[in-house]
Amino acid sequence: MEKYNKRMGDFRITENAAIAENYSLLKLIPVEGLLSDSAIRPGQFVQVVTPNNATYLRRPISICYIDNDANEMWLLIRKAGDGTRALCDQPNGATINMIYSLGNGFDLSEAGSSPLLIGGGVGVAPLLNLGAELNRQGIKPTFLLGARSAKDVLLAEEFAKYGDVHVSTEDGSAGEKGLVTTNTILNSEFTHIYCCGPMPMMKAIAKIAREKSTPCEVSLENVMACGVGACLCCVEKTTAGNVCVCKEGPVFNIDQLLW
Amino acid sequence: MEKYNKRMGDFRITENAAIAENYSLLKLIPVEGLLSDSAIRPGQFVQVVTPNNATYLRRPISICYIDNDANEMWLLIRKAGDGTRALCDQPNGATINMIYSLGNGFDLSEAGSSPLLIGGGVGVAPLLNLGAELNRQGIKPTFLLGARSAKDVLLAEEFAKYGDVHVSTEDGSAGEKGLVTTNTILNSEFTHIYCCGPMPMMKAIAKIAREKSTPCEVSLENVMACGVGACLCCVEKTTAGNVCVCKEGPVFNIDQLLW
Amino acid sequence: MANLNVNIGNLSLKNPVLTASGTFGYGEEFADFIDLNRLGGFIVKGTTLEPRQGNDYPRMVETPSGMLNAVGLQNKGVEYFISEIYPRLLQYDSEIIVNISGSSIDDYRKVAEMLAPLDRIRAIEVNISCPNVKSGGMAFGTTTEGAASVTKAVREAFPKTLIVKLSPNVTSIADIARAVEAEGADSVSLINTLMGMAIDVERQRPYLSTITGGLSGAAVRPVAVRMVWQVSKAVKIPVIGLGGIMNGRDAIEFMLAGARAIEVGTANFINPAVTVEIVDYMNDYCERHGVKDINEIVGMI
Amino acid sequence: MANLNVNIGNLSLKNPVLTASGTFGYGEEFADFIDLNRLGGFIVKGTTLEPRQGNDYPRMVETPSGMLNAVGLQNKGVEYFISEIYPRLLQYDSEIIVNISGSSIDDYRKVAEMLAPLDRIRAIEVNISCPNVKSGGMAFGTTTEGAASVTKAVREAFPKTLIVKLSPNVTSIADIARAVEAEGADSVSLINTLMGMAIDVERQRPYLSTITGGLSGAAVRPVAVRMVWQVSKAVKIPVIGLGGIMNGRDAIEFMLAGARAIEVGTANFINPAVTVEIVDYMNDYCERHGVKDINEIVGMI
Repeated sequence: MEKYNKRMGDFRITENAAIAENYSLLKLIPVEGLLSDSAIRPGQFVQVVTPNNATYLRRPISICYIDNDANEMWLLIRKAGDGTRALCDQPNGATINMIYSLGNGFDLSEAGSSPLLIGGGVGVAPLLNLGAELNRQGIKPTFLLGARSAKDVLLAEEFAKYGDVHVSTEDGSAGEKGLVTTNTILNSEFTHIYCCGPMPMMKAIAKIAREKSTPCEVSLENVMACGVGACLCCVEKTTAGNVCVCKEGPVFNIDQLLW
Repeated sequence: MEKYNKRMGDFRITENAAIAENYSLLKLIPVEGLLSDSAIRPGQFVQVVTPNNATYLRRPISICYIDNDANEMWLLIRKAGDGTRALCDQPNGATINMIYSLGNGFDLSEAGSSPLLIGGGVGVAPLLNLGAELNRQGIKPTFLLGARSAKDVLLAEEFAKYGDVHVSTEDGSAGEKGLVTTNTILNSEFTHIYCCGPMPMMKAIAKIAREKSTPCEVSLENVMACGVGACLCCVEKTTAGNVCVCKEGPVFNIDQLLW
Repeated sequence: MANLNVNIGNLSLKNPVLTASGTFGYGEEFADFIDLNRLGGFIVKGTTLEPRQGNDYPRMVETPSGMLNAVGLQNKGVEYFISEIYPRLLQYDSEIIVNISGSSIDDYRKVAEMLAPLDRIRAIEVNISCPNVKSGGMAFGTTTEGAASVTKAVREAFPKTLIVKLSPNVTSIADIARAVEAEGADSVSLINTLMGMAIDVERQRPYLSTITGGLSGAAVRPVAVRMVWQVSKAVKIPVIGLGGIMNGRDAIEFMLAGARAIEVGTANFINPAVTVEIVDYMNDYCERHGVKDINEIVGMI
Repeated sequence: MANLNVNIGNLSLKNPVLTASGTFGYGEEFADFIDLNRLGGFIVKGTTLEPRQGNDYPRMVETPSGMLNAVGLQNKGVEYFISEIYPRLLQYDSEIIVNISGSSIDDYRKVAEMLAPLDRIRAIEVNISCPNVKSGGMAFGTTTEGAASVTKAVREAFPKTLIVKLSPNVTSIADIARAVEAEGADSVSLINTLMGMAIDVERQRPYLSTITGGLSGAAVRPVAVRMVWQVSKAVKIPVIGLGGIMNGRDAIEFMLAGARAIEVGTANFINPAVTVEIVDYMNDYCERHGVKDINEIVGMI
């Protein structure tokens, strides 16, 4: 069967679990076809039609995990606005339309033997699929997860399947107290850093990576309309000028960025 | 307790039953307060916020029946557009916001001893509450219900509680074959006619009523925005000029109209 | 509690929340839902010299996040307003602003003259922007000359606060605003409706009896905010903002763009209590942002 | 099957469905979702003489039933288009129309001259209505003189089908259309975006880096339909309608109002297959209404 780069299709929610305050994990299967036909790469995203006309445009959501055996996609969603709230409130069995899979994804060829995967808040989402894929390639990554407090540490047990998990919480209720940027695991040496989270966190990690001369990729979430590189709304300034985060990204090596 | 003319409030759906193809009967109770405080009159209507942002404006719906003992309001809804479809698809337990009760309602003081209540399609809705109220006033009305075929005859068992029920169906599968305007019950004498249904039907009944010199009221459903007489969108030409159907109507004596 | 009092010319409003003409009747239609005394004021429906029947039905169609209307200034005339409506409105202590329209400059002048003696009418809003009448209305509002001439005539006839309501259906609304300011208007309100149209494709005919109508509702808000921002930079007189305000957030958006007060229109049809909810939101917003006086945020952008 | 073929000047389209400039990339971005050969044509993104980086991020914010954008004509320039893009597009048999923009009349002329020799570019769309660039763009589109002068210059440089895309941000779009027709344009397309603005009230700053941007999407459709209706009554050349077309119904609405062809813009972002769904709807509609040739319904209102 032909492998499409991009498709539009309906997905059925097989499980919608509130995994923390304001966070839901949705497990979905395509109504038609196999996810394995799409060759989805870690770090790619989907564009979702939000339920109940909650938003006019689709909303981009990182792909959290792909279970090709179960033909299942996981989306980790934070209730941030009307669209994401409507998604989190969808019952099991509901159908949502997606365009998938979009963007470039992480560059796994650069991982090396001991990559560090850093996620903050809902930004941990794409790191799960990345960790699983690294495992499949014989690499055991280290995870560093940031959250406000213990109850907000997302999917820690899932991450533990693929590597050691370190945690920073702002209130110190789990792991080390403080932001991920001060976690002592950063004193160790890593072959590569993959990072996804709030912009200030990613910029701080980028600075640390530069100081340590560790290659570093970050996943941006600029506001976007089309998701396929047509509207030119989600641009980021790079060494090659303004480029679309949806198409040339969402993952960039920090050397491409003007941070 | 003070009796308000108009209120805005949430109602909970206690039962939503598809009673025919494209027709649902919703039973609702106010989340707060008693319907009996509102002194709702037969022929009045509500303005409903449609679920899931299905429409921008509220949608006017006739009040089908008020059960003050159960504190319950019935709405008979035909799936005609996005808004009514969304209402019909609401699950039991869902909450919808209404402005109620609006408009003038039927004039019961003119009913006389033997009124005829004629309804076509979803237009039968307000006649149920009217029949019940007439009964409470010691009057037994006659009902004439029009529908396309037997399966579309709406709420016949409910109507039978309050008076004799005559039926016309276009295909003759129930009652007399043809439109209500040719039903033989119209050969009998009645003290008053109350009519609600499609415009051509009401105009034909008005013509018959004039010929027989029987007083006749009809309930109009002009497209409206506010429902409270502010926007002046739903006007009907009357002997007194353009008047708001939402406020001066929806019920008009045919002598007021320029039909 | 922050100060919500704002001034439009010599008119002092207890808060910036007004209701848009033609969307709030004479206020009374909403008295079951809200305490009218909590509003800054209400602008009663468009009043003309003679009674008008308005346009034929159908006059309204819903559009995406908005509606088109073609009411056409149906009203019972200024004499009826003065004798029948005005006395009933005296029970409220919110400001009562009368929106006036005419087919000729002389019409405008006469209506303004007749309203001037009424003590409790401290302001009028002159509608030079109604898209739904055959003569007058928007015709005056789409040229600087037309707008100036109506303003001049009404200014001579009405010594109290004079607000001119502007049409968005122009190339430069700032030019129109400047022309109106130069003739002595105390304030401009904007935007009136955008001229629009919708067609029933199955019946192959327009939804409105007049073919075109005025577009209002949330759909037009971005255009309205832009125009308020442009006009507030162009004139010194206070600007009253309207156009698709659905809630308190939207009201603040207009004030940040430069509006000293705001009018709520179409939203009244969806939530008859929205105006007082906006007043509550303004109080909350000021507290949340440490604003002592709501005038501080006007035109921050 | 009804005839869906329509003609815009000498340009023959297999059906009336085009894609709006700046919403469909170079077509290729949608090739995974639809068969591009099923479209009447696609209008590739705004092309200028020199490469442009466009405006700073953020460039987009969602609004009720619409969106504001401020891309600012980011593109790699006409030479890049000719050498890199054009050869790739030759594989499709739908018409390829290039949208061109400039800061000066000379820019427009030069771009048109460079495109004229390309066999498969049988039409260009001249953008005199972009609200998101500092010079040129909308400035030319808001006066009859400006619109006429750009049209005249491009007409001299480009002998094939010349479409001029009009701005809705004017008092009389019919006047602009007549001016453009008088200078030899073969067609007008309308509407470009309405100038709008939105403010983040919590952060107290505009959502767009440029403060104002262009409003598109379903919200503007009533305004667009009205303008298409007005312009189609005012000029003899064919009108191409766009502005908030979300589905086949909306496309037919524009054709009834007077559009010979239509462009789909913002809807491509929501449903990347919407264009071919519209072609299917047109066939169904014609069958349902007994229409043998879709040209029969153009301008029925």
